[in-house]
Amino acid sequence: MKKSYWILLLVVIIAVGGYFYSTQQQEVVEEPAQEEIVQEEPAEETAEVVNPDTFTEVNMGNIDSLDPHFQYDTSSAEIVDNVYENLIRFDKGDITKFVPNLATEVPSEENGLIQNDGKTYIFPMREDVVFHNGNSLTPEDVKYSFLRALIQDRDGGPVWMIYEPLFQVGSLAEVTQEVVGVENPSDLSAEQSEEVYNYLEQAVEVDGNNVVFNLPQPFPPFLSIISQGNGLGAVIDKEWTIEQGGWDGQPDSIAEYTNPTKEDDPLFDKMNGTGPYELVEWTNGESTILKRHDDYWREPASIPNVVIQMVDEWSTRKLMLQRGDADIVYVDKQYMSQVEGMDGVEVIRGLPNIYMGAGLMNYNIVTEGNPDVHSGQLDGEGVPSDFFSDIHVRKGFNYAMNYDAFVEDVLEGDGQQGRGPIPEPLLGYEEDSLTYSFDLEKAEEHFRQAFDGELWEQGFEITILYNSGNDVRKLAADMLKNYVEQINPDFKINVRGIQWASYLDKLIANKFTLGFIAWGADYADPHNFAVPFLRSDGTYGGFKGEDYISWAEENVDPVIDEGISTTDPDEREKIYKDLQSLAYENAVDMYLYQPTAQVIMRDWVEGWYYNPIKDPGIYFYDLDK
Amino acid sequence: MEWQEVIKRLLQNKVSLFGILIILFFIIVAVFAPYIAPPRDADEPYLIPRGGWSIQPQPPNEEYIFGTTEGQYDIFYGIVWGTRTAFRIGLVVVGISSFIGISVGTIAAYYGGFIDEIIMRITDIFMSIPFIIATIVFVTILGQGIGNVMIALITFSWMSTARLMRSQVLSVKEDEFVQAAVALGANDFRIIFKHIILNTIFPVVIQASMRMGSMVITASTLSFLGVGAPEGYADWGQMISFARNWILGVEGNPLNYWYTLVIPGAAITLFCLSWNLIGDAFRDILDPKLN
Amino acid sequence: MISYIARRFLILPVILFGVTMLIFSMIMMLGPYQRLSTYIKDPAQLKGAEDIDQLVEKFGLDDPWYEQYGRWIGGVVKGDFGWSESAGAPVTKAIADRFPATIELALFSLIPVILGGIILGVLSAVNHNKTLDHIIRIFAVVGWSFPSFVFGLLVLMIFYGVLGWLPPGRLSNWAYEIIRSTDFVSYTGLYVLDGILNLNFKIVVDALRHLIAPVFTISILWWAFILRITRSNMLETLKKDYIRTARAKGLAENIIVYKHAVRNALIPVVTVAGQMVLGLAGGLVIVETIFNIRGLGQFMANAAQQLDYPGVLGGALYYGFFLILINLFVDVSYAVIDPRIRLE
Amino acid sequence: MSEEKLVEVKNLKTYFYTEEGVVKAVDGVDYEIYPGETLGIVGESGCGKSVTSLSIMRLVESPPGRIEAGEIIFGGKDLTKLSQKEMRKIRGNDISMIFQEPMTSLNPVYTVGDQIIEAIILHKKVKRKEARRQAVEMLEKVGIPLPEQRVDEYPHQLSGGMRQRVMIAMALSCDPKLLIADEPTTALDVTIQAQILELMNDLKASYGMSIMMITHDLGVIAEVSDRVAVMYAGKVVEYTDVDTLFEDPKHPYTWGLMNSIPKLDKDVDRLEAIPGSVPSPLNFPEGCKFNTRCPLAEGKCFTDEPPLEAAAEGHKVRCWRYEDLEKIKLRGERIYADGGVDK
Repeated sequence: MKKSYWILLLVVIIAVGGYFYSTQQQEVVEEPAQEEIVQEEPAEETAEVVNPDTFTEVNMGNIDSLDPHFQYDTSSAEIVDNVYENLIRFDKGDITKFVPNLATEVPSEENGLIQNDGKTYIFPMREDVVFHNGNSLTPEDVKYSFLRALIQDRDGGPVWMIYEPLFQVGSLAEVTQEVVGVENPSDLSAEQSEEVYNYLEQAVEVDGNNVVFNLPQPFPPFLSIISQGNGLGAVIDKEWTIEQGGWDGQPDSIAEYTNPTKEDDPLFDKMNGTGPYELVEWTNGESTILKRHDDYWREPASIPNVVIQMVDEWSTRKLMLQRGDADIVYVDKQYMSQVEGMDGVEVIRGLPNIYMGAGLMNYNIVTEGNPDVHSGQLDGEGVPSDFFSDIHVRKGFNYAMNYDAFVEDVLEGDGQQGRGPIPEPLLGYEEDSLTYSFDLEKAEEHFRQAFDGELWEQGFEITILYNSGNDVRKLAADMLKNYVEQINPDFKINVRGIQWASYLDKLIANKFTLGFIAWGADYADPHNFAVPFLRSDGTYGGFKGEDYISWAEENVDPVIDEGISTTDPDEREKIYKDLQSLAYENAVDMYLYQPTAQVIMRDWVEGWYYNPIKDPGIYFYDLDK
Repeated sequence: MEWQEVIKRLLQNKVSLFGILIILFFIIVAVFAPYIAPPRDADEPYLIPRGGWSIQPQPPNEEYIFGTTEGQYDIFYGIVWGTRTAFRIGLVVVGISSFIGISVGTIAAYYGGFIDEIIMRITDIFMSIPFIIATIVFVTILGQGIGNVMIALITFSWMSTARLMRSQVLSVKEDEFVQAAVALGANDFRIIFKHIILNTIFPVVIQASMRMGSMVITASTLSFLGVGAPEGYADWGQMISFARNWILGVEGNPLNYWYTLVIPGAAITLFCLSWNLIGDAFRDILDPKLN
Repeated sequence: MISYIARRFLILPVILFGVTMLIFSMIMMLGPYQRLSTYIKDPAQLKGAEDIDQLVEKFGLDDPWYEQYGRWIGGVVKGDFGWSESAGAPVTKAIADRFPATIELALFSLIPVILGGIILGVLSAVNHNKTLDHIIRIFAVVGWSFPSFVFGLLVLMIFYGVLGWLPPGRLSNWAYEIIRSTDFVSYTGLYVLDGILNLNFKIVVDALRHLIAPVFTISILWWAFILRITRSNMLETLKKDYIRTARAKGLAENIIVYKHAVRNALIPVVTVAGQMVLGLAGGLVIVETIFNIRGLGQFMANAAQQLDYPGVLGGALYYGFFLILINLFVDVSYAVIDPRIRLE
Repeated sequence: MSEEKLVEVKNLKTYFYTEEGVVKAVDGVDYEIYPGETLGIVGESGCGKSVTSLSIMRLVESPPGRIEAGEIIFGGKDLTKLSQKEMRKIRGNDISMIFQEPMTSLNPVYTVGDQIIEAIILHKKVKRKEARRQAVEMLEKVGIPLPEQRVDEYPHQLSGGMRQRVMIAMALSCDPKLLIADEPTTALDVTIQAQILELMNDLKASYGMSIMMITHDLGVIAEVSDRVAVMYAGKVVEYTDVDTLFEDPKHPYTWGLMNSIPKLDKDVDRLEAIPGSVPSPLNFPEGCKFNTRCPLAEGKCFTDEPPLEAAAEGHKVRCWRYEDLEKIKLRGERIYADGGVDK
């Protein structure tokens, strides 16, 4: 019987021995790799840099699509930004200044390239630019690219952004409706398609070596919309795209190429741009590998390889950073304390983030089959449909939020209270504008006035929602519950996390009560925030019920329209300030917070700068290590 | 073997006694939860109170003797009320799914033939989806919540009992006393109840006691993956999911947040351990072949 | 035996059909807008109600269920398993990408689990009621009670956080560089195997190093499982008459145990191996999540959470098929071990 | 028979230490076996007869069993003192054993040939091919038709009688000096029983070995034994040659057993049976262990254990009142039926 002990012991010894053998091997393995590095890079101070030839960014999540005209998320945008190029780009981190990119000049009134009171934009094109496959860039490619984007216009995609300045509508469907009376662009016949094409084509013209955009109305943020970093304006190779099975460039084929699904989109996983990096390999959810474009029209990038890895597990990202395997990692706000003070790691906090998180209130809650309003009546056991139509209720809620605690504790100081729909540093944002503060007395005052005092008498019970998994929103909801319930013992708030599917359903079916949402900038202009939050047909405004919509149609929409068609910046500033205070006075939503961004990287990374529009995307061309 | 005898032996066996003592401890904690950890809001005792709004866990201190986990949830409170959650899940899920399994298995074996074939193929279908995946899908569809977790677990966990019961009944069915009852013209219901189920129940009971632990583990796993209990609900699995992003500690002290993982981890492991110890001892007692 | 296997294969389409119907009917409990959430990830992407209805129409979400199911099954028949939104790739590609990681993990787990479990079970049974038996049994019951996500996190905390030994993921970064380089041919996607085939033992060692923690986490649970079954079957077998016969022949104890008892005791163990594979698939969900291994378990869990039904269905089909293969393998090994079945 | 004894068992005590207490399964047993003879050991189940045989083979499971005292002298050596290793040389070689359950006594996953060959190779140190030849030969000797073919079959392909023949072939394959047969025919049909017993008798003659035949069946004893030990509750209660036993049983237990088998030559209107059952080994009575069932038990029987003493030449009995039994027998009374004799 003793033999069995021996066997066990033997197994243990082998296992332990095997382990140590393997760790030793590991050490042996890493050394020669480092020696090689030293040989290649004689400069002594870079000897400690892990992998100097490869820049590794570790992020999380999926990449939606590599098609620049399809993608509408920050992870995709980052890759598009490095592979494709636009006519102009931001002057590094300055979102108000542009420098030429594929165009040789940035149009302005002064240089005469913006004409016709801001309705014509002329871009002289750069020559000797080649795509990664060796094809040369022509003005025709630019025109093709913009038309492809307009024709493709997938549902839920980003193309609405250029429909607005170019055609003053929101989508291709609106254009087809207007021009040929067809509701769904996929139903266009060949003739109708040609008609629509002709209508679209007049907005983008090629004039010799220039590309000319014709706008029906002045649209101040136009340059920002088509600037580098927004895939919409990315220029693709016409010939190559057609080869891949993309839009054939023919006027009669809109129906065939509009609104593709990802699997039907030939550019979903292929890239061929003019940018400083070209795509080597993309495994969605795992990694994207880029390599330097050696025939780049500027100096080739200094780092030969870029790897963007997707790692959902924070602990893993943390260790990769710690070991120097990663040069930049994505860190959720709540884990900042774990990276502060890490050796060889640079933490930059407090970067301005053009983003607004708000509590959206539904002015006309659909009460039927909606458990979140409980009784659905003003009887102390629920809330009526028009609960949030009462301005006192809205103000009461606005005063019952502890903004300072939220910023201090939840955001750990990385942010500020929202002052309205428009965040810093956009036009209309004012540092000392009026805001709601945490003041339970004032909250009580308003709640007492709500529904002519009946609400105070009866009390209410409501369930407010957050999409589960979102800690920050959950905390906001918990806080609100905590403080509102302190005001009156008959006030009862339940906090319920629901899955994204149900959250979306609630929003669409107008059944949400108060829910936390957010909006991040598509381009650097207050228009981009005023519309979704305030306009009667805005992304969020449109879901807030009849009472809101009729009020907004009267009070908000004209102001927004004025703001976007005005070119004088001072006048515009005044208009947006008015909008901001209109939102404040009416307590339209609960503007909760504007977070700041942070970046966590190894301290050997050089040349990094922050661009709030591209956040958190990185433009690797400017980096070195 | 008589029940009294089984219980007597369970109490005599050191291992199962240990298991029984742990369970008793958990039962006491569950029963007296309102006194051990008085809820802040009596209407919603299962919501763990927060000790602040910060996300960073706090180590054990006088006010929060086990510390607070991510989001300042009181670990002590979560453990105490999580005991109730665990019992609720275990008893309800094992109870109902065993009942379904016993019924299905008995019907299949007793009637045999076509009915048996159909039932067993349905069982196969339910068994062909990995349990955890099936429950994730179902809970995602039903929405978060302990009730929904239980529904999903029941839906996908009755099959093993059904199979066990079927094989048990098949062997007992041929026994003389059953044949005799059939010959005497007893009705099906009576035969099934009086003669078959009572004679086959012990292995099912052993299995059920083992499943207590595994059902609680699966429920916690769902919470851990973020589809089980709603955030802030007193549930051990969720408390561990709160710990997930803190296991590497801070620079210089990798064990800085040990309490967020170790305390709830110990609770759930001990709970399952105690049921498994009892189940183990049970089997040893009832399975004379092994002694 | 052959007719039994044939029957299994005949029943396969029925089971797979049932499985997909079951999943499909669960998904169809949701309304079209809820299912739209798979395609709309952020409310900011919504551009008003008409846009939403267009999306619903585009993906055919409000068609009757049989049309949607028919569409899907029609695709499957043609080899098109649909588009997995959660993976951002066609289902077949998503699965093919993740398959090697899972199979590598499963292979490396199965071998130590089954061998280790059997050895421990035999040792325990042979030393019935002695100290070693008690130690092994305590180990088993504790292992069985340890939720794998707790155990996995503890392993990470200690072996990775404190000691820095066992990293998550499948390879170190430097190893990925090698794998991606053109000199390295990826034959199988199993890094250990590819490392050997490329004669690059750095990769082999690194891949093994990354496998230790997840394999250990899986093993701890399933060791307990296999061990218990082996032990109780060994105990039962050792009481069998033919063991007494073997003793009466004067055979040495270890021959009796390893030749006469183990083989008989393994018959029921083989039966549960199929069950284990089923459970292993569940365990992989957790282990892959915790140790950041991009495998099928992680894929299916993500797909399930995002209601990506082509992903779940494709995964389930694939899995079901795999399960049948495993069961077939189990049946065959059953026959190899037990002549009574072979000769039926 | 005064030749040298083949086996001599002296005061053998085999106890089992269980949670409930000590089970004295064999509690001071003496007997001997001479070369070429068949010793029958008879008794009801639970009387310790199998444990006795397993003790000789040293196959009593330990724990819980243990040979507590006594000697088993075989070939000049005390088997109880041998190491397991030395013992293994004896098992299957000098002493072999066949068991009650032919259905389960063969390993189902190996062919019968494999199992016989294994024993031959182990003890005779021959090549596998030669071992196989011998195995076939053995199968032929035990009367298995087509032995060449049968040798490669698995146990489940054979009938019970065939399997018992295989067991016998296996047991005899190394020419043992002693064959212990533990209820070899109990599980078999009556016709097969007879064939097997006949086979054993034939083989005994041709191999010149001794047999220890353990059975509860006096019919079997009558057919094959030379001498008989009757066991009750771990002890030998009567020990004599087979003819004497049948003609003149002296122990009330033996007598009871005897009367429970139908006899053709006597006109008995009904069979007798011993009332009650063997007392639990955990709970043996004081005095004579048979006193709970013995119609004659009185006084001393309840306090003192009777010794195994010679009641006649070559006839030992363990009873205080065997002489009284004699008188009852002479009066032609029945002692068990109808509530026993009038005490």
